Amino acid sequence: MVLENQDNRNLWEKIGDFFSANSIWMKWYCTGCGAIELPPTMTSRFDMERLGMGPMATPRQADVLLITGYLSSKTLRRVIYSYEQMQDPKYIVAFGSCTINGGIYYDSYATINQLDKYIPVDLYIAGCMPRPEGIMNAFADLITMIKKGQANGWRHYQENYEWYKQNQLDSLKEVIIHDEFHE
Amino acid sequence: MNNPVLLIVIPLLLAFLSVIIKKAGKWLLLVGLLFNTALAFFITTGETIIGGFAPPYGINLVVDQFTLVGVILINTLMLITIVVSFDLVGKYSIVLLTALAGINGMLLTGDLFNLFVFMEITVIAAYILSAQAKKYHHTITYLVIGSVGSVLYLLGIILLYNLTGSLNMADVAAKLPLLTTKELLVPVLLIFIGIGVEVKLMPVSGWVKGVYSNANRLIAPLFASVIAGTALFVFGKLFVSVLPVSDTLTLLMLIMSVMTFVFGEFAAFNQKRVKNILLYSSIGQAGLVTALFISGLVYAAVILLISNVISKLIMFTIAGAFTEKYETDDYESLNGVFVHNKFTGIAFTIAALSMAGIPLLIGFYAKLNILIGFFQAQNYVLPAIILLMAIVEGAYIIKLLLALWAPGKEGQVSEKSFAVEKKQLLSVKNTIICLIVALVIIAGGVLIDITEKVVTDGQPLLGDQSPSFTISQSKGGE
Amino acid sequence: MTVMNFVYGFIVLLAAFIFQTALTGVNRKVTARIQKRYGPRWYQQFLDIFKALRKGSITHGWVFDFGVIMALGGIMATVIFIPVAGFEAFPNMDNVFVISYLLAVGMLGMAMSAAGSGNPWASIGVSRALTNMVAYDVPLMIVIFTLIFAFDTASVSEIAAMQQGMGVLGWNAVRMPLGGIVAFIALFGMLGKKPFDSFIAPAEIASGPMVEYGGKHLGFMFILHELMTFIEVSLILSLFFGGGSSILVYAIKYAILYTLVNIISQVMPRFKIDQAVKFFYRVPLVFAIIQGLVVIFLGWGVSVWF
Amino acid sequence: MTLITVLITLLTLAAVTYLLSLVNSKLGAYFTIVTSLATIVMLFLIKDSIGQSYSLSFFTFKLTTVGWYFSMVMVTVYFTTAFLNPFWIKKMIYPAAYNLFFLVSLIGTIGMFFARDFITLFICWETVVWTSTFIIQMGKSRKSSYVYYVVSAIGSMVTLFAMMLVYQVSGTLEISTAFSALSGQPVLALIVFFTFILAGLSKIGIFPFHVWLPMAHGSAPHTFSPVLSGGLVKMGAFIAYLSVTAFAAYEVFANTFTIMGIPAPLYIIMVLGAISIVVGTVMAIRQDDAKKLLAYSSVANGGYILIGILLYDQIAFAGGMLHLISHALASATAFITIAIVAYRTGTTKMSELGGMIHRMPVTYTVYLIAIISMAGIPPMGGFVSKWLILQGLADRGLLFLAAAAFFGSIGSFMYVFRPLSAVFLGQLAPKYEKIKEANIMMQIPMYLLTIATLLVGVFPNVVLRVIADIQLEAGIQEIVLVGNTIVVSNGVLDALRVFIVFGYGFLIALVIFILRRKSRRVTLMDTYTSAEFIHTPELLHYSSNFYAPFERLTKKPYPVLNLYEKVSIKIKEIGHMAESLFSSSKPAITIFWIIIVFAIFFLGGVL
Repeated sequence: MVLENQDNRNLWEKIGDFFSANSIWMKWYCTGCGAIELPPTMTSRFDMERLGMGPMATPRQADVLLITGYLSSKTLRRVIYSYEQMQDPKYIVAFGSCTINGGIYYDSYATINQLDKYIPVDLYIAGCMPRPEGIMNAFADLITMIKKGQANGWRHYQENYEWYKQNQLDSLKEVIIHDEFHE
Repeated sequence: MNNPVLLIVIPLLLAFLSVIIKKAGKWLLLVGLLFNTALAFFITTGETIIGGFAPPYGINLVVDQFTLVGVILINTLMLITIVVSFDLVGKYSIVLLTALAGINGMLLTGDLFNLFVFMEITVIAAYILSAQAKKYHHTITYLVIGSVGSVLYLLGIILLYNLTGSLNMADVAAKLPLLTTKELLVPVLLIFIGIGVEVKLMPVSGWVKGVYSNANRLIAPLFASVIAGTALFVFGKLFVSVLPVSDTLTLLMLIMSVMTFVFGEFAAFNQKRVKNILLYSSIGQAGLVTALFISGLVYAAVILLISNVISKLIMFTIAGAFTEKYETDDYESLNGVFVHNKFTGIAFTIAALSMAGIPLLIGFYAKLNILIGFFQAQNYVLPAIILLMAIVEGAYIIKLLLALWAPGKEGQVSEKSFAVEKKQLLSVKNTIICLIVALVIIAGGVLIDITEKVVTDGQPLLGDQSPSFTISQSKGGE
Repeated sequence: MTVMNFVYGFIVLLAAFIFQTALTGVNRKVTARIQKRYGPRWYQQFLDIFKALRKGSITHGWVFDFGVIMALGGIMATVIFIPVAGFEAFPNMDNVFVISYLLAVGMLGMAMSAAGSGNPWASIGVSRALTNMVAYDVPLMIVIFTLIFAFDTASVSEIAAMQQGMGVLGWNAVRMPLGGIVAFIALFGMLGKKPFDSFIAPAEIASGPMVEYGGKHLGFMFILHELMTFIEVSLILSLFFGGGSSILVYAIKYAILYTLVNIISQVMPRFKIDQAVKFFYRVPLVFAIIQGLVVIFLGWGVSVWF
Repeated sequence: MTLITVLITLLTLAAVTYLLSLVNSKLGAYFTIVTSLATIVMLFLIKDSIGQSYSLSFFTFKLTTVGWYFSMVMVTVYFTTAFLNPFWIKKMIYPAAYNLFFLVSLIGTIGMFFARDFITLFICWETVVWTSTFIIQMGKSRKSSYVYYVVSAIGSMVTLFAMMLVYQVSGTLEISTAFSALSGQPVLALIVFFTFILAGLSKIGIFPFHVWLPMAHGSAPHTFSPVLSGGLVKMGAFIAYLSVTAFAAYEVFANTFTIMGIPAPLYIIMVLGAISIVVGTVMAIRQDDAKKLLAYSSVANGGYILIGILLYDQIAFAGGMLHLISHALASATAFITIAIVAYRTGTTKMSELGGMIHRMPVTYTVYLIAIISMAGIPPMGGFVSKWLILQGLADRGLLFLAAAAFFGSIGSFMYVFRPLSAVFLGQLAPKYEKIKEANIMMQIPMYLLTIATLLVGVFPNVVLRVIADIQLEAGIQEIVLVGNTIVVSNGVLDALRVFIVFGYGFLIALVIFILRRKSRRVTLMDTYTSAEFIHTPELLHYSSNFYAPFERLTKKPYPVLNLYEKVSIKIKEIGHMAESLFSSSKPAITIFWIIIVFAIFFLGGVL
């Protein structure tokens, strides 16, 4: 998957992206150890509100989904479900090496190794775990990407929906599960 | 031909005849009743001397407007009762004829001792009739209490005779003002209790429950409307025109009557069986009627009496039919019984609503007269009690009606399928008769000026001076 | 009623929105400073709203949309009726009951739309919001009732005008101190500030009524919230703190009042909703009734400051 | 056309309806619509002859503006509700009787409103009571019918006492003149006032007589609940009206102890009204059954009407009278919509319903408008009347009444929203997937009532002019109406302008909404669930214990309901005592009583 570099946005989209870049609301999925790095990022030490970012309660309201660590197949379902409930434009930032290659869980039968096979990740933050400085840096990058119109993961997801679905089904059998605990 | 004596003699004669011709008994009874009813409409007011001795030494029959109303009403009611339950008369025709004679005698006689005689005739007939239910225990109770009552009454008139030297009602009434309260205390009290047993005043009405609640379609209305009505008429006659007594005694009698009224209504509120409700309501209403008589509101009392006996006739007949067809008269087991017997139900409902004092029925007219009468007499406590009791009365009547009309448990919509099994309560003939009687209730309440004219014929009853409600009043005297 | 009235109305609407949104942004910065943070840009609130309007959105049926429109429409109509420093877009329409009940249209619309989303959190949030309203509104209305009785008018601008010319001593909050306290506390409830913010508790019921909103619906909700804040603060300002003789004075007083509320609320914990009801019916209600009795029977605070 | 002709025509039509119903009950039900429509037409025809008197047998009538107004309110409710009759008539156990009683109760109310003398008033009153009693029993509960009758009977019997007392004092039964005899006798006047107004209190459902409303409204046939709440309850308001006009309570009690310029007896009744506002509101919030909830809201609104009418001044009186019609319309509408929901789903329990808007949008919209009016939110009828009442209260400085009024009006947001949310909004249960919208015939009354509610809200002066006539007739200052504006001493209201500005705001919002990108339609179950997969719509529907925190606060046992039961039990106990003491089957006990009676009489007679 290659990030599109040519800028073919019209004026309205550019204005829109300006607003999107300067007001990013997050919904984070506290799956691993990475979530613990977010409170200091938000509070007075690093203060991410400077960038116009803030936490939101539900995926409907949020712009960016933070995946803060490894994902088991059980949680992947929820991540996909939450992601699909978000509104366009929407972005995903993945934390730590677990989301890139499985990290220390690379050979676990229950976790997935490569997140962007299932949902489009706009930005990875390397490290195990990334420090708040790293996170802040990543957010600044994300803002730049949005401004430039390069954070197009959600478009990719729409365009390659079958491919993503196939990957999801291969790994999970079904995304939205129906069993006696959920009926 | 329109000699009131015939009202007594003909039934007696027919009673003797029916001893001879046993098979014709039923028909003789019908003949006697028809004759009496017809004659009742033709007799005129006046005095009839029997035996040739002029009163106060001889016996006389006095027909005034009050008696006339009583005679017409009671004979008609008895005719209706017998016609409705003609199939149940059977071997009781002689007793019924005798009772008819006794009742007419009670109403007509102008002599205190003669009243005792006729009362005994009636009551003994009633003992026999009460035995029809085969609950002899209750009959014996009735017999003992009734006899005690009669004896007390007899003692009373003996004492009165001792004091006044007369047994003629008019004569006694004339001599009464010469006596002191203390002298009158014992005889009046004895007479009051003696009559009270028949009138069903509360502490001495122990027999009523046993007898009424087991009586059938024939006997129950006979007791509740015919005999009870007669007793009340006699009570009115005695305590309004013959023994108008002093304040203390009046007060005590009033308290007893009102107590009967209140307790009767309360007890009726507590009942589950239709007949029990009706019998306690009868007791209560009897208490109210006596209270009215004692207070001197004769017209109101008579209207209430009329409305009550007519209602009770219909209701006891139908209550009797309940026991006959469903072998119970517990209203909860008769849930929705009127679904299958709408016309019977309508007659029952009209009678019941009249009892509860719903407007445009005669019961309401009675209530209005009572209230106007009491207020005119500056009496505010009794109307308050009467109206409070009207709430209680309305409550148990509406509960009864709801149970009988609307089947289904609480929380379910009424449906026909919830009702008790379908059985015809009354034959077509009887239903029509009940409906006609119910129409009388409506007519009496709507055409109140005619009602007043029929009842009073323009003269005050027993010298009653209390006001009555007329159409012109509502128009503000236009 | 001419076209100009509608134009004025629109101007009021726009001014109110811009002013309050900017003020909200400033207050976010104030909040941040209280928390020893740098805080967002002062125009961050504008960015947030326009971003939300820009985003895509979902709908759960026509009532989900209709409720939002009705809510914003009702609130906008209310804003138009608010007298600002004596200026009214529609003269003689600033009846306090009209304003406080027209405000309810907005709330009803929002509640309806939220419940229409079919999300139980939204319904819980609405049920809490309505309960909260019953808590703060009764004491407040009693105080307002006292004002109407005292000044014999229900016009907000007239009540505001009557307080002017005497400096601070003319303010109703000073003339009727208990009533002022009640109004000030009720303002927290009206604005949904801590400690009375349990109906939007984000971590507890996922922001309550707002749970399903995203995109333009959420943008509408933000605009609605700014305008509602404007109405509520203006109402309290005009009724209890003397309004303003000129737009500038009005704006300054407004900003101070709002910021004060914000600062206080930042150091508050959160009441459970039944605790909020209990609190409002124990303290402010009693204060309001005492104030009412004092004004009605003793006449203190009506004509003169004693 | 005279009133007598009208009444006789109506009675004839009622009889015709009954006979038709015997042949075909549905036809008879359609005829109830025709008859009630005929009533409206005839009422308009007789409007010119206001002021004339008529008499028939012992009924006497006088055409008054107030009677006409009340009758119009009543007939409107009857007429619109009658549209539902054809659909329910098959479910009634006694269809013909239902149709008959439906119309007879209408005729009874009209007769009552035009009554010139007490007897006519009482007869018509009782006619309505027992016809409605028999209709209520066709519904779910016999007990409710019983309670309804008993509470009504308490009212009517006590009032009969007052009427007869007045008759005794004044010697006339004519309502307008009879009370004048009381002016010199304060104690008597006090007794008459409290006893006379009791019927009104019991009918309008004022605390502590409100117990019948939730029971009767909740379990009456669905087609009769709108009439009960929208119509029959207003009969009580008429009695309240009589107690301030014919009885002239303000003049009679002018010399008694006054509270804020209101004579103490009137103030006591108003406080009862205020209590019923609070009780009605609190209890309505706690209900799970939609009809019971609306019934309790009727209790609360009855309090407003009572306070308004009893204040008997320029502002609040007009408000009370206007609230009469706005609540009648709103309440009838709300009950009709709930009835239709019950017709389609078979239940009125809110916890069993949900998401009806997706199947019945028209019903939903109609209910929405009804509750906007009921909660007193502009631009509907309920707002103008509440505004007038509140302005009137503020003018007089009646703090405690106002506190109750505020609580009731804000609390009403809570209780009116609950059915909206629990019945119409939220998740649609799969078992209701197949249900349909109300059919055209059922929609007609909803449209009519909604338009009426809106008209009263936007052009209240049309109604207020009639009310001004009533005020003129009653001899108090008329409400000042300038064009479309209501002018009172402490405020002005132009409802049309409020409506237009609201429309303006709505338009702006709509334009912004349309200009933005179109939303994507998602299913109801596609909702935020904290990323949990839930497939059972019922579990995602929040409807039971809706106001759990508030309910916790008001959990204390509710004593008044038990009061009647306790009295009833006491009566039964006394009855049982009397029975066991005096009705023994043992003769000896009777003899014992004879001796006791003797003893008492001797003591009494000798002493």
